[in-house]
Amino acid sequence: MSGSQAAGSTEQGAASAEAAEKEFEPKIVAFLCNWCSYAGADLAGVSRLQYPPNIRIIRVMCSGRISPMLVLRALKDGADGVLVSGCHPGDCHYLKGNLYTRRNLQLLRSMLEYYGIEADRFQMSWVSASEGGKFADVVKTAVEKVRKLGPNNKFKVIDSADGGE
Amino acid sequence: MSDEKIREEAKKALRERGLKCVIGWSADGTPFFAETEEDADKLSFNEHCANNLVTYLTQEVRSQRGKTRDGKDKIVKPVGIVVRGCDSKALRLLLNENILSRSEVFIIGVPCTGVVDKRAGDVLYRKCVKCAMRNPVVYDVLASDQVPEDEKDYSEVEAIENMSPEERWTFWEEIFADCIRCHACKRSCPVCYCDECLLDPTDVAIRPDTTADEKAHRPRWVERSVNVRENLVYHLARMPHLAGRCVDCGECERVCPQRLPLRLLTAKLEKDVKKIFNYEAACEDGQKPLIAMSKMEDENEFIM
Amino acid sequence: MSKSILRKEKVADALNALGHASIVYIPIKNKRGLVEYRELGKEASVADIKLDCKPDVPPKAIMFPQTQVLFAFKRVGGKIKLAPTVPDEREKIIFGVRPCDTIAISVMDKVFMGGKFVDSYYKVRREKVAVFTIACDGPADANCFCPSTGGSPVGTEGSDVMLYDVGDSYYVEGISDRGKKLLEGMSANLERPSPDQEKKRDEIIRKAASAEGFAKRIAPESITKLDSSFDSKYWDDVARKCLSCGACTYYCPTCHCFDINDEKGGKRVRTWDSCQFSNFTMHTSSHNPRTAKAQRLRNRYYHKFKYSKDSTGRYLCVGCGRCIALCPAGLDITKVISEVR
Amino acid sequence: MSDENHYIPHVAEITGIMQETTGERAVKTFKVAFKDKSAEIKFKPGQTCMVSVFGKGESMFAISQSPTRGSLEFSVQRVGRVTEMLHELEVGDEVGIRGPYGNGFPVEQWKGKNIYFIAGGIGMAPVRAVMNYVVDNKNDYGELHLIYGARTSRDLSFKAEIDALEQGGAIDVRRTIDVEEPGWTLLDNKNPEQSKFDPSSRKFTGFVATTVSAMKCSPDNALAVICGPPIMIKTSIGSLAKLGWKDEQIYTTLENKMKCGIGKCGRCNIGGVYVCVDGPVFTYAQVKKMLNDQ
Repeated sequence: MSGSQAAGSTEQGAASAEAAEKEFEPKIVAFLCNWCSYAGADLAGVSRLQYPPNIRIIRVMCSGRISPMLVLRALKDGADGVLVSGCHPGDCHYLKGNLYTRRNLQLLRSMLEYYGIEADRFQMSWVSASEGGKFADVVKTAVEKVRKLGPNNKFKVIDSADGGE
Repeated sequence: MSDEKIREEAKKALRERGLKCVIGWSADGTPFFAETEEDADKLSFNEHCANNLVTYLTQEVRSQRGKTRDGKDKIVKPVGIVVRGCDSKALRLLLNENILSRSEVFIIGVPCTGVVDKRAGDVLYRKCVKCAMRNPVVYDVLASDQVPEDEKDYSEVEAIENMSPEERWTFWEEIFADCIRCHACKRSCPVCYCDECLLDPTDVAIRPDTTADEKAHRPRWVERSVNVRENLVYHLARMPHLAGRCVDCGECERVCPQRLPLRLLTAKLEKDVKKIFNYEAACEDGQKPLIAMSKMEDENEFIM
Repeated sequence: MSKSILRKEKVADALNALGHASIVYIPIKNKRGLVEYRELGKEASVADIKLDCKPDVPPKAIMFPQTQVLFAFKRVGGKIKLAPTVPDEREKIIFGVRPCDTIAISVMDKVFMGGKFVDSYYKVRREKVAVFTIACDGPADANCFCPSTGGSPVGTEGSDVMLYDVGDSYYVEGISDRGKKLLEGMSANLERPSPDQEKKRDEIIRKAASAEGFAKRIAPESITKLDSSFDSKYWDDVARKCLSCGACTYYCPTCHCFDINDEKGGKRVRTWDSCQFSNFTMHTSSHNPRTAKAQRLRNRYYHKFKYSKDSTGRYLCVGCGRCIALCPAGLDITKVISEVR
Repeated sequence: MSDENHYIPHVAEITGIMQETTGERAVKTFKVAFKDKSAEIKFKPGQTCMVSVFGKGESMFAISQSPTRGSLEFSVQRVGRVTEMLHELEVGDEVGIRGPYGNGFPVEQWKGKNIYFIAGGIGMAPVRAVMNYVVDNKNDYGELHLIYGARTSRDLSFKAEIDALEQGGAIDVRRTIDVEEPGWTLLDNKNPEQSKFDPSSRKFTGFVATTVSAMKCSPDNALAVICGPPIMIKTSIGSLAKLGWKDEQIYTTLENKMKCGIGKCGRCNIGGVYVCVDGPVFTYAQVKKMLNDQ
């Protein structure tokens, strides 16, 4: 059920239903690497740090696993934004996975911009296992940026009556 | 003049090197496979010879590979090819990526001053108006003298970069609405050599031992439906796969039956790769792939 | 007034008159120089209309869209609910079709509405379509070969209204009852033909009958020869050049192969498919009756010139020459059929 | 009738599942009943239906039960996208069915004949339908034989049902397996004619074609129905031909990838023949002609 993103995440977010209706609540898919960023998110939780509930976390073994396809698939299937987070350069559990991804995704970001799609729909961060506070901040920033952009309409397609073009 | 040289070299190589065939163009500009010395007399190069033949080269070499009954590698007869400057760069990339080995190919280079678009009434292809790769970069023999080259021209890409995001989106949305995903761009691309393409739901490699599980859970990255969204993802996802590999030969744009300006994508990609990573596809023999050259000190600014 | 004159400067008015009751599709030149059919008023303006050439894209998609949702499905309380799509039942006029494409429509009618089963999705769309054909004055471009496939530059089959370009006007002739009725609706823009115009129109027909000027041709004996050239080595030679893209099939006015898939969001979708794709016939078990490019290519040519002729009595090729113009590898169907032995 | 929308399936509920075999390529038989009774179909043995698993797609399957038994059944091997999902369904789950398609076996023409049913692997599915039909109308037909082969004894489907038929004396059954197992009489695949054939033995190790040769199936007033993997069909036909069978006496079913089932989508053709509407049942005489046009 792609394209239903606008309605999604209200129940967990805003205080009153009325406010939720007014304000767009983005849905963000976050790919976190197992060794740093996921642990960082865990720490944020254990430390009871507050951050917006708009993200849906998918744990991957290494940010190097994130191919541009996964980012595009998330956007195509209704996410308003995508966040990829891994270890700081030099700290990758697999030595260079995050460096590979950085090159790959930087080009994707640049292409997104070239197509006229807001580049901020796709964001990247380095968060280590000890940076619970940074993780909360990253999520806050990411959500605010996407909130400003509004719903992800460019990947949406409306079929005509019998689907023919 | 170059025709004679091409024919002569092709004949010589067919005779002396035991080539399977020489891939070239016939006088009408269509691809031609010369298997005998007699055939070789039909080889030609003129302004109508627009195909990038490197795609065929991979096909001809690969079709010979495999194992014999007693488990030995089959003998691969070398294949000859006639290449222009842009083609030769694509060929060099394949050599760098070990898709072909240098001993499997015999290369006749033809410096080129541009080829014409039959559909548009025999005017030069846009890629040929200003071209920075007129002379072959990898070859065994050259069929004519080298010609002067131009600076790479990115003005069309820059024009789009200078648009507002909304203008850019409108521009591309209109283009992608017209794509019919016939896959001609992908099938003709000399560096798209995978057996199975994840962007093409019609192209799945199934072997007799592929399990039901594998087939059932194979992701469909792009649906078969043809609409702006699927087309957008198709053309977006193609780019990272071509990063540091696409030599901007323009074959995709040439074959597109809808005349989509696909080189605006590949040229932009090339420009970015150059600007951000100071890397140029196939600029030297034995070059490592772009991603493998990732460095600690790569740009980090866009990362939080 | 079944025979009349429509001045070229009045075409826009006439189309507007038709547009009241129907959607009008008309060839326009798009930004990239491609002539294709678009909905007048919505996607195309009068200024872009281009009637003096064979459009680069056939009108096939108006009756047989590239992507068509067959129905939607949903799980409600554990039970499957199906929701058939609402058919597009708007009246449509395709204006400015060339005779090859018009014949193609009647060939497609046979495919989708003939035989044991009728394809209801095609039928609903097709029955709402009226075709205004502009006769060609000889070959429309260098790739035309309609006389070789039983067509003619002035063929009226499948047309509701025929138009002949007689200089500053079109000579208009109602063919079907429906066409005649539509002409009544635009009678305000029509005039009586002058003897001179009658003569010009007859001249066009006479010229067409001689099938002069066609550079491309398939001799009837070449087609009969297909019976014995199935195992020819020539197919391998042709296949060597083929890139297995779908350009020829997608632009063919009579290619009708399709795929059906369940897609995200609970839709069963029918999309165009191409017999040139390697997985077109592949079984789940990986067995593939047409593994080699040569087999797939041969199947296409045989389907067009033999199988279809044997079973329905007519070729599945109308000689529009688009596959020749568009083939990235420069394959030429007339050459292939003529040269195979 | 002609304006009917053939692409929309009728929803049916799975009312019974039989696990026929297990393993990577397991076979299950699904019994289904239409939710809307008016959607019920009349079919002939050998006809096929498109079965949908909504969200995954649809595939063409032979109906594996005789119309005389009052239920609609499909026996499905787990090989791909749709079948994998089918195998995960349970009783009470819903699928889509449209059909029946294809010509079916010409059972009316067969009256009075001796029939050899020859099946290999999942090819038993259509054979089961026509065999049960013939058994249920036993008085119309002559002697009945079944030669049914699989890779191992565990891969033989419909065990209880075939055992019951055999014990009831309705049909003479010979089972064959490819891999030797204790208790199964060994046949010589290389020299099938020389194999010693013990008429009292019901279980053989050897190819189906070998068994056909060893049994010396008689072509007199007889016909054969062969279904199975292409290589098994080919070799079995070879064996029959050596025994003096004519091409017209041999019936087989073909399969090809199908999408529409109604002769439109253009992928199941062999030459000018569409397997979905003109088949899937052909005599070997017809097949021979078509295979030239593959």
